[in-house]
Amino acid sequence: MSPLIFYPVAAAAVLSALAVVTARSPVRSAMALVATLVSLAACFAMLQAHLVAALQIIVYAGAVMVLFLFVIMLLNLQDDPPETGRAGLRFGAGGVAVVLAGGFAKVLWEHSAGDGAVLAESFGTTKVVARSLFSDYLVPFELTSVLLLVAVVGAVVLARRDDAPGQD
Amino acid sequence: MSVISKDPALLHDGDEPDNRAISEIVELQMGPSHPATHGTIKFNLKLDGETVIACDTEVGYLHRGFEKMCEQGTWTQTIPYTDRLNYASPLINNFLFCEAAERLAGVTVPERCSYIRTILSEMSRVADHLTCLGMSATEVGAISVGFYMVEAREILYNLSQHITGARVTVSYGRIGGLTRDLPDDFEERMRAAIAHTRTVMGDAEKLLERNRIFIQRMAGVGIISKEDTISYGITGPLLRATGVRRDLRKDEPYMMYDRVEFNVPVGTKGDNWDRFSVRFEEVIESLKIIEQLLGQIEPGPVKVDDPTIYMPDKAKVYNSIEGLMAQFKIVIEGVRIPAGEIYFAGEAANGELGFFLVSDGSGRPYRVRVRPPCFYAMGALAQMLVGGGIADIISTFGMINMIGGECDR
Amino acid sequence: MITSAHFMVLSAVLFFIGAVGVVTRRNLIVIFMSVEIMLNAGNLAFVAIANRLGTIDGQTIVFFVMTVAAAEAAVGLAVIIAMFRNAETIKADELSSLRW
Amino acid sequence: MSLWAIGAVKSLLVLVFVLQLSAFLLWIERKGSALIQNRIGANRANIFGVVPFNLGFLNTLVADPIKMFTKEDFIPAGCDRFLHALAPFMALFPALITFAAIPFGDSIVLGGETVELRVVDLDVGLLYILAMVSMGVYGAVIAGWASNNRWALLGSIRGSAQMISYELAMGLALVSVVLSYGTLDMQDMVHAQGRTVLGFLPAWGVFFQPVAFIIIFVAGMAESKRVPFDIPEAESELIAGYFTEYSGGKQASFMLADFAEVVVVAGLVTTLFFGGWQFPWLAADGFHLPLMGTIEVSALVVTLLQLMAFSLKVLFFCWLQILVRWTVPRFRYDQLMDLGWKGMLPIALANVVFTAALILARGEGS
Repeated sequence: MSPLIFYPVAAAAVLSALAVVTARSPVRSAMALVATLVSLAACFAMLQAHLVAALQIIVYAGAVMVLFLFVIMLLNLQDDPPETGRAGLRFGAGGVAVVLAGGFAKVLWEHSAGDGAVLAESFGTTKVVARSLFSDYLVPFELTSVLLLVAVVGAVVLARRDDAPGQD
Repeated sequence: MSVISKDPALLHDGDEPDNRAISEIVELQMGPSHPATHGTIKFNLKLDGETVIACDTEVGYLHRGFEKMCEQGTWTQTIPYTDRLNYASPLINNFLFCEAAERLAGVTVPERCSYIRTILSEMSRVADHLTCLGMSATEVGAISVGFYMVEAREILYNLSQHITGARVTVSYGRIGGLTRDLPDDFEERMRAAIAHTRTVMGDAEKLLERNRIFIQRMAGVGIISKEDTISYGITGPLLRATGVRRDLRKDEPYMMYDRVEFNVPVGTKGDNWDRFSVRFEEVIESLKIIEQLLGQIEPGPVKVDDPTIYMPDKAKVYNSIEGLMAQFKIVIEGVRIPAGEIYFAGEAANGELGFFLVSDGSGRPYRVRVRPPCFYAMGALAQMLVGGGIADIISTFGMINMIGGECDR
Repeated sequence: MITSAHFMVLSAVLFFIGAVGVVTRRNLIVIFMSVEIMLNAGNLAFVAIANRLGTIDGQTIVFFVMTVAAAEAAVGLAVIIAMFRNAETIKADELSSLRW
Repeated sequence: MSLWAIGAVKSLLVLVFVLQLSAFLLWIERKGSALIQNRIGANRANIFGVVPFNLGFLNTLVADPIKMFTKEDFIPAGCDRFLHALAPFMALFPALITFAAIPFGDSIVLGGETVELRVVDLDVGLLYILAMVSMGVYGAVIAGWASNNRWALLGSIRGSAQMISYELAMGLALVSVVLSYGTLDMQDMVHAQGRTVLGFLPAWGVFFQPVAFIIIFVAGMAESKRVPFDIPEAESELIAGYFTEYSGGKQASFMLADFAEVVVVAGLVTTLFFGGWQFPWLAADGFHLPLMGTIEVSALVVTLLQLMAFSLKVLFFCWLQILVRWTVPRFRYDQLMDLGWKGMLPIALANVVFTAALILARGEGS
């Protein structure tokens, strides 16, 4: 992993995440989040998780975020007004977050410093991940399908109108 | 001309009986500078998603004062204005106006003149239907069919230019006859044009009439009932698509329509698919009519031999004082038509085209009122569009074949 | 040399950026998106740990997180749409009543 | 260092291929549609009055870009300027980089080093393509949103719904393709198609997965938003849909993205179903013709033949898409959704189940 690649990607991830949180327009927030997700996909690829990286883009950037944009457009959301009167909250939250992030980062850095395990050539390939997914994690995997079904039904029930056809 | 969705609560402010928020209803102004609205019409739409829940049709973006213009000149000077009514089939307007004026004047034109008028009317009807069908196909995305039909129309327009000297602004009819006889190679070129049009219609049938996408786009869209159609005063293919077998060529024959055999195609449901099929079949029938008439037409004069109605030949004008006087009277004073009034209507490409003429006995029309076929359909348009999608506006509007020149009020 | 520790730190930073967004913003959709950032920070940590330990389980778990996130997005956005229909707003502060 | 150089050369090669083919397709579309419709089509280009003669297909390669990029770049009032400028890139970029995972030739030995003739060697190549295709939707969505125009917004809502729906069918169809090849690596897939079945028929994927081919081709055309799936930009309904408010170079980018997507779909279909760069009966050492024995061919010629085969196949599928575009009318929004959700999705699902059952029955799994 070359620092030449890591630092730009990390910077992109952090800056776009900050843009998500600070942008006034929800669409800009969503587009910034897409940038964050793509940067994270690049991180996954650097960590030898090609499959996860591809899925990150397909599922998150390609599907979930389009859903977000779709809803923003559907609701025709305008830009948020500049937030006033809660400067204390914002600076407080920011300050606490900086302190906590610093603490977390220090702990994580100290406990994961040094070289990691030596990875096999096949680490992170579709085959290896799939083997893990369909043997050790078979039951959770099947359960997620139920979860998705429930989510689909729930979303349809919640978002449908009362006058939608088919209702008595 | 505004039609509101069956559910009036949708458009009221305040309490909503359903939970559809007002912000979900989008107002959209379609036209006049929209590719589908010809620059002469505007739809004020209220949309719920893609569905049209209210539509207000605004005509009147083209206003020339057609009727008032006609009343400024002599009877003959009115003829060029009629070209501009329906610019897709100007010859029909021309001839119907002349027929109306002749009936008011009590003039009977020679047989050959009537034959020529009938043939050219049918030729214009074919051109008009080709324009409508081709452009509708183009607007739903089948651009190639549109070009095939425009090519066939082009041959007819060229033929029109060969006969009259102009493609659109023909001014070919005169009260009491025609400006000139047909060229010698007319029959040959007409038969070639018929053959080409048949080929094009065959191609169109393969590309559209059996195309599931096209049928789905057209069938069940823009439905209007038989009763509503009649009460709106809609005539022509739109009326026949609902199943009413009403065709002035059959019911009240004029010109030479009683001497030919033809069918009047009708639809069943009154949707766009029926309208498309009716127009499609009418093209085929018109081609048959032209062929029958080409077999019947005999040589002869194409104008009445009456110097008070039709200008004498140039030879007479230059060589005799009577001829010169007749020419002078017609040019300066106009054709004198006895005082009276008449309503005469014929079957134009889009329906009943009628002229109500009032003469005070002078050489100028006292009142010209035109009953254009398209204008009445505009009133019913909103009713056809509400409940459909945005995409259905295109196919319905295309099949109504709105002609801006006729909506000129 | 970049090790998994770098990614862990990045993950921590992203997590707290997301947390700040959740706390300070009032727009429900933006809050929702901030939650997505936090979830993704977690994903990054999982993948980094998988890389460090040389076991694949970390990557496998990311699948489940993604599935849950997708399901949550579908339901959550449906809830937001339903709220907007009823209350005409998606400002968290203005949605204070429990029923309407 | 040479790795970087080779990578750069390959990227450049593919980029030039896609861009030139896209521009060339614009000319083919103009002249092809003219051919279909008994017209003459674009037949002259006069640049600043200094090129008085007919430039032929250079029209679109030279004259059109100059015209497009020197036109006024109109930015509507009240739009989001940043997103308005971003959208064309969001449309063009995924379309261009998708081709990176598509192999355009066998590996060749160059100066003692083996070079794979594709830009990136990914074992998840197919997923990469799916990922990039799914990113393509942002161009349309952002363009419509940023334009501050209701027609554009309608176009982009239509576009995003359409692309998500068809991605689903496409993804499921790809699953059955992956099942039958047993790999996500596109180079491996192409290698697998080098065999022959029954002694004479090239083992192209279309013979094993005809249903998946149809679904992927149709869904691919829907992704590239062309007639009959051009409802996001339906010119007679929505004026120009999501790029109503674009002009000049930005609009040129959208057009280029459209044609690049056509090329990508053609490349994808070629690679998955029509043997990719495989020339029928051509192996690394020469032709193995059925009934006629073997003809030796040198390695260089083999590589050139493979490149040619790939280009011709891609060109053929581009032409097929243009042909479809000028033949059928446009769908309506609800019909399009019906086709995607009620037609193609169940068929693709059934195809997956059928393929999996077949593989299980033949014991090829494990």
